[in-house]
Amino acid sequence: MTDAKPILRLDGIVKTFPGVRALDGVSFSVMPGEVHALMGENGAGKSTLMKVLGGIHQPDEGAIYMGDDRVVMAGPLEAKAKGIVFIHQELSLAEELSVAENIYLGELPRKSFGRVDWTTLTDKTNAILKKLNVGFDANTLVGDLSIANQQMVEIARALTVDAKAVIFDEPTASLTDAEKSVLFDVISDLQADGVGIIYISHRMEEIFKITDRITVLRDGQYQGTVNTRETNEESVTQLMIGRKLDLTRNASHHEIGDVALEVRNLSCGKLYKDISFEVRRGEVVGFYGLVGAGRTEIAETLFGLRDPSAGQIFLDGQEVRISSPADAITRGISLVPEDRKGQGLVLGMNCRDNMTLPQVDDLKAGPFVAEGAEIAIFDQYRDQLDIRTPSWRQQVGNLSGGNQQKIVIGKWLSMHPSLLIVDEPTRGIDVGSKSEIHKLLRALAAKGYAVMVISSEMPEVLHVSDRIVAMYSGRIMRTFTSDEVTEDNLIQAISGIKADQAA
Amino acid sequence: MATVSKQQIGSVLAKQGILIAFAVFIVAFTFANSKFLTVDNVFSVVRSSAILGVMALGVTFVVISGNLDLSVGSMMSFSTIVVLDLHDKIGPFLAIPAMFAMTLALGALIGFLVGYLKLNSLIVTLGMLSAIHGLTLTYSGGKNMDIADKEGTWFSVFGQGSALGIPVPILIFLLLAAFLGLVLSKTPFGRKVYAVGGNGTAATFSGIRRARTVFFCYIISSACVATAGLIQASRSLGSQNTVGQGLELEVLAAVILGGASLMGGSGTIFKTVIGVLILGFIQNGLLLLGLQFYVQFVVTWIIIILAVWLDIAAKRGKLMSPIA
Amino acid sequence: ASHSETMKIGITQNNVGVDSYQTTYEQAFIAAAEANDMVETVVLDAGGDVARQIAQMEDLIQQDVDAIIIWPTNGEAVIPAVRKASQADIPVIVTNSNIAEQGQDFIASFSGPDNITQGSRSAEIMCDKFKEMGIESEARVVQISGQPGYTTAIERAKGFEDRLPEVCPDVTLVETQPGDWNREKSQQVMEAFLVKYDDIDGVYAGDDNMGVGALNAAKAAGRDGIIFVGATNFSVGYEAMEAGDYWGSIYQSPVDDAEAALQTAIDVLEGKEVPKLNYFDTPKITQENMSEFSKPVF
Amino acid sequence: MQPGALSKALKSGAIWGFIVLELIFFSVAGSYMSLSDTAFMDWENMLLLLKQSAPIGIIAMGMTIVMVNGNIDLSVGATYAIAAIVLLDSMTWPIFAGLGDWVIPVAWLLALTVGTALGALNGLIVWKTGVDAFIVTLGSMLGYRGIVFMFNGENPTSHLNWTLVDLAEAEFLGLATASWFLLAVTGVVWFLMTRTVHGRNAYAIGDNRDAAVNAGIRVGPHMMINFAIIGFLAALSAVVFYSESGSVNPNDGQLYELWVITAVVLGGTKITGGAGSVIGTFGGVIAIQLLRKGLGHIGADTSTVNLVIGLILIAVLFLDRQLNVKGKEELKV
Ligand SMILES: Nc1ncnc2c1ncn2[C@@H]1O[C@H](COP(=O)(O)OP(=O)(O)OP(=O)(O)O)[C@@H](O)[C@H]1O
Ligand SMILES: Nc1ncnc2c1ncn2[C@@H]1O[C@H](COP(=O)(O)OP(=O)(O)OP(=O)(O)O)[C@@H](O)[C@H]1O
Ligand SMILES: [Mg+2]
Ligand SMILES: [Mg+2]
Repeated sequence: MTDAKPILRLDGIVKTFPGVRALDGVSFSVMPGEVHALMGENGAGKSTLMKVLGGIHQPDEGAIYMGDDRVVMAGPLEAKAKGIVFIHQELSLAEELSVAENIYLGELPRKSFGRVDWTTLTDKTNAILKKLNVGFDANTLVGDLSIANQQMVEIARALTVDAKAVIFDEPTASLTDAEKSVLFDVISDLQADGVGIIYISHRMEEIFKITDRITVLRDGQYQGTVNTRETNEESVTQLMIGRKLDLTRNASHHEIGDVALEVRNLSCGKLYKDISFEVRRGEVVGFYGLVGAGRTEIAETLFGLRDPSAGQIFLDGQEVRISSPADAITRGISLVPEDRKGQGLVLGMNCRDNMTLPQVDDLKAGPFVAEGAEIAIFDQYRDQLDIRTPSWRQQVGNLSGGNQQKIVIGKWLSMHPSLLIVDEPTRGIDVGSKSEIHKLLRALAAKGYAVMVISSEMPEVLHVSDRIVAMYSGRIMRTFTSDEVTEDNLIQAISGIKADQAA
Repeated sequence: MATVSKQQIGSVLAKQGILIAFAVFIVAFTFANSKFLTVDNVFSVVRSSAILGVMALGVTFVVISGNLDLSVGSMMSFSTIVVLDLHDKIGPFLAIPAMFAMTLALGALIGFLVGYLKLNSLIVTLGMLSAIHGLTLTYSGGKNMDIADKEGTWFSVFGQGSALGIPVPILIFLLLAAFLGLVLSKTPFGRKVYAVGGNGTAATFSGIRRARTVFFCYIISSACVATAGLIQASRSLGSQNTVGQGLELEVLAAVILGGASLMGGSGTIFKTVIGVLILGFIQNGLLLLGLQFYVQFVVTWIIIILAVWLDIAAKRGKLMSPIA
Repeated sequence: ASHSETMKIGITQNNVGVDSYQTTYEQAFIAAAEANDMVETVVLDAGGDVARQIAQMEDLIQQDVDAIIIWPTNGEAVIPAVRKASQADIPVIVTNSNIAEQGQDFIASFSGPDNITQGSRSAEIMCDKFKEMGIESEARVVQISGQPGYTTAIERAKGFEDRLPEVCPDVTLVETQPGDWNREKSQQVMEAFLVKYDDIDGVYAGDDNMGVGALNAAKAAGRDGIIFVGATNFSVGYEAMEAGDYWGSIYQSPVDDAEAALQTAIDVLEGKEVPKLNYFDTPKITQENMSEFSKPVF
Repeated sequence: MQPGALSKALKSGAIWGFIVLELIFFSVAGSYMSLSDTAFMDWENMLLLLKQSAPIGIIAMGMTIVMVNGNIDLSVGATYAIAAIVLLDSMTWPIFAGLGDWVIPVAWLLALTVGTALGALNGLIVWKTGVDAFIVTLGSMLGYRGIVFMFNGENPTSHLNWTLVDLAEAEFLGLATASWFLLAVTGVVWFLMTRTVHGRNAYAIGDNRDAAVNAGIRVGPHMMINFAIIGFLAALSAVVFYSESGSVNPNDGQLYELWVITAVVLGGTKITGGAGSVIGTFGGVIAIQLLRKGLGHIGADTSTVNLVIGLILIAVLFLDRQLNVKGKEELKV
């Protein structure tokens, strides 16, 4: 493999946006049959580099070569025609169309009179879906699918054409383990066919499991390329963030206080049934389960976004009816939602205004918003969460995915809630910041907050939680304390196997 | 640092694209007709734009919140007719608040339908356009409405008076613009309007009461319409049922010309004022040049598109759209 | 058909609600029909839309009414629909503004004002006044016409423009702009005229609503001595004449208009001889003779 | 049946349910309030309904395409008027004098070409400048209307050709020419939107423009073609209608855009694009025409008609929404 020529080579790529030098002379290449990881902190320029390759952005300087030829990717169409498939970090699907139409978007098979050849389309799609081992068919509407399944539709696009290179930009951010292993199978099939794969992820274990080489970017600059086999997590992290990272489990113990939240026999239609649990001050409770287990819906109910069909909610021992998010906020609840673009941010607004949105009524100087106080809040959380943005004036939509997520987290932390619910808090966040956030969650608990963490990442739940609630299909299967939980019994619980049935 | 200065120029252009278009346009007309930039003419344009302008201020709120208001023209006819009718019946002191109350009630109805019932604003306000017109016709019996004693009423002050040498309609327009400009850019409510228009779901998730915010945008809009109706009624002391007919699209054109996006979440009061003035000066400038009204149509078309194009081209830093 | 019992008469109007003339016409028509036991009416409004008017004609034919009265939105476009009615043996009476030559064979009668004559009369009123003031050799006039495209607007403008040079050859018509039958629009147009022309002696407006709009503009600009002449004397115009601000107009009553149309239809159905062109008189009204006329109700 | 299929059927059925309601109401009310002896639901009357729906209906089909595509066209009324002028005026041009009645197809072709070109011009501007279609067509609504007036000032343009009128008034298998055109256009556009690559791409672009761009769909040309189609259909509507009436006022077609959009939205097309059906639009057009016709039938006066049409629009929207709420557990956003 070392003698082979790269299929694809980027040379000295420079790309600037107003106020940001996103790429500063980056070079990068992919061999046939290689899985090449691209790593770096949030905002390091990974997605931008790939967008240059995919023809979505034009580089200010630098060149792209395929084999020996210099090529210009004038647009996505050209890139696609040259055999480059791009699986985007943000879902890029038409929700009102069927799975088949989405997978073959832009290249629907044709018959005479410009008609769509539905038979071919359905057959080809179903063949791909079978390979991916998913539970839906070609004619399902994409809008009816869960986020994870929508991600699988994106991934299916990689299999439609004779690709020379496939770019996966954080494909696993919303996938569960089962789907992940399907994805890895797909990748190794492509690899066997001599396709070059570029793989972007913040999850170290995946990187070390499937990639051959790792290229690291920092602040838009090339840091180096290493063979995966010859390195380890620690040195990659150091390359990425320029320092060592403390990855030990947070063993800090503090006093657990009174019950802050108690939920009794809560149900919401078919979404979840008969849910009972409690969260104490100073405690972090993790919620773990497969996608569709109903965890998000519980969080939404507690935040006043859904009306429960039965059951009771107690805050500090007082039964409450939470009628709206505004109501929830006045009761001291914060929710970091699962979908940052749709639910978390107003993309066209600047960073500061997004961050202070829930408390804009409270930050007043006379009748006006106290902008100075807002900037102070923004500055505090920018420093604490290491948010990379040229200024608070930047539109949130221009931030990198991970930095957007940090704005959402900052927004809710700045509310100083007594009950903090975070739903997939570190989706798309780099390792350095992730461990910062984990530390932060522990520190908040130590300060007396009650914290609920919903996550589909087992290491994360294991890492931060004092107790773990395992859910399956709208029901709580079992609640573990941090002493009794193991990876095995947790997996059993979320797969629907009752504790007493287990071996 | 050539790139930086280019970028700076670019960002100045991006912010002030519409202003520059406005300036270019004024200079061009001034050369074409020496009467154009005289105090009399400027006052005349601003005064006759004031009615449209006051309405556009309110519609700016609605548009930023991500909705439309096509009922303003028909609602303005309603307020004008009502206040004229009541003037002779109960006297101006009571007529004005009564008219405001009725107009605000209509605004509240629309706000309720669009905000709380979440019905599509285009269709709701289109429906209200027709329904309010029917209401006005029923109210007036289809007749023109005139104040009996035109000379002896102080009511004419809103449309015909002047203070400090400035015509009152212009004062009302500018004061209202300043006030609403502050509300929109500086108060929590204004912030919420942007948030709701930018991403309603995210705004809800941030504890903003979206329905209430939208509701108040329509209340503001109808209050502006009532003010416009007051100026209108006072200006001519008599009116037809159709006085505001067709204004909805002109108002919308002014708001959009000012750079507000129909998708919601962007736009400012200041820019709307510029949009209103551009429309007013186009109409007046072409009239002064003695062009046929249909030439004005064509020129207005070209100017609207050029102005908006320049504005967004400056924002993206490229003249042509990147759409493949 | 035998007309021993009630007559069913359908009417499709141009655009009710656009001004008080048409509304008053509609009300007068309904009142006149209700006063007559022998008559039942279907009253429709085309909202200014030809397509809707033609559809209404078809509906009336389909409902098998005894006679149709039409106030055309377009004097030519409705001809085929009128032909259909006449083919179905339903007599058609055209009201207010006539249909074109080609359609005359298909109608029983036209009843309404003569808009061209009205235009000429306005020109005469204006000219006479200029002569009285002694400025007929140099006076300058602007015209504010009705809604572009409407027969009434076109005919009045034509009558005025043709007649003025005949009676006052040295008066110049400097510019014409439409005021859309709208007082406010007319006011705006006049404001621009006033800035543009330092010397305006007369304003001809296609109706009094617009005339009064122009008058308001002149008053606001403090320009005195302009002679305002309109048409269709509305009550605002009448009042302005009383106040001495507004010189003259054409007296035209929508009630007469409506009653004449209904009566023509009844006469046709009763088999009476009716003239093909049934104009009702629309006299000149000026500050001098206005006491002979009652104040318009609309 | 897939989950959600029932609610979807109900949703697309809302407009038809509303039509049935209208029919029942006007039949019952008509038998008391109308002086006509013929019933409202008379077969002939229903055929007339279809014919009278044609002018708005044909344009509405084009609007469906453009709105599904994520745009809107406010200039259709003006395009309609221009096409009508070209149709009627060209028949009198000296160069065609020798053609006799063969001038008719030539005039049709000219009118359709002009309509298509005006539509394409809108599309080109939207494509190349990136200015929102609402603004572009709001502008050309004015500009095109200005062009209308340039033809013949404020005068109507007329040419009554009785051969043409007879052709337009002809009936084939009991249906008027206009009805056939409406049905044919509905069929063709339905085929275009559900069966062809172009149609499916239009949905994709309207649904998620970035996704379409990323997938390499040429968004610009697609939009331009769709604007050309609506221009063509606006001209076709004019051709069908003015062949029969023979004269066009310069302000004809004003407010058509609002009626057309109303029909399309009532028919279930999303204003933001990406979803909508041609059959639904057909229902929307029929519903509106029925409402106008029915109100005339029961003798409502102008102010009532305005009031009722407005309120009914809102009521339909409200009903449609009620049918679409998923249940109590729905997310409250
Ligand atoms: N369209 C844009 N306009 C302005 N700045 C941009 C734009 N797109 C990206 N940036 C900036 O470029 C930098 C690199 O962003 P990029 O999305 O490539 O990061 P990333 O490495 O993919 O991060 P993440 O891991 O968070 O996805 C960021 O600072 C971002 O704010
Ligand atoms: N039975 C189902 N069929 C189809 N879609 C479902 C079903 N249950 C849930 N979904 C959808 O799947 C998505 C994820 O479901 P949910 O939010 O309940 O999962 P979760 O436990 O919060 O998982 P996560 O937050 O990790 O995605 C939601 O968009 C939901 O609408
Ligand atoms: Mg990224
Ligand atoms: Mg979830």
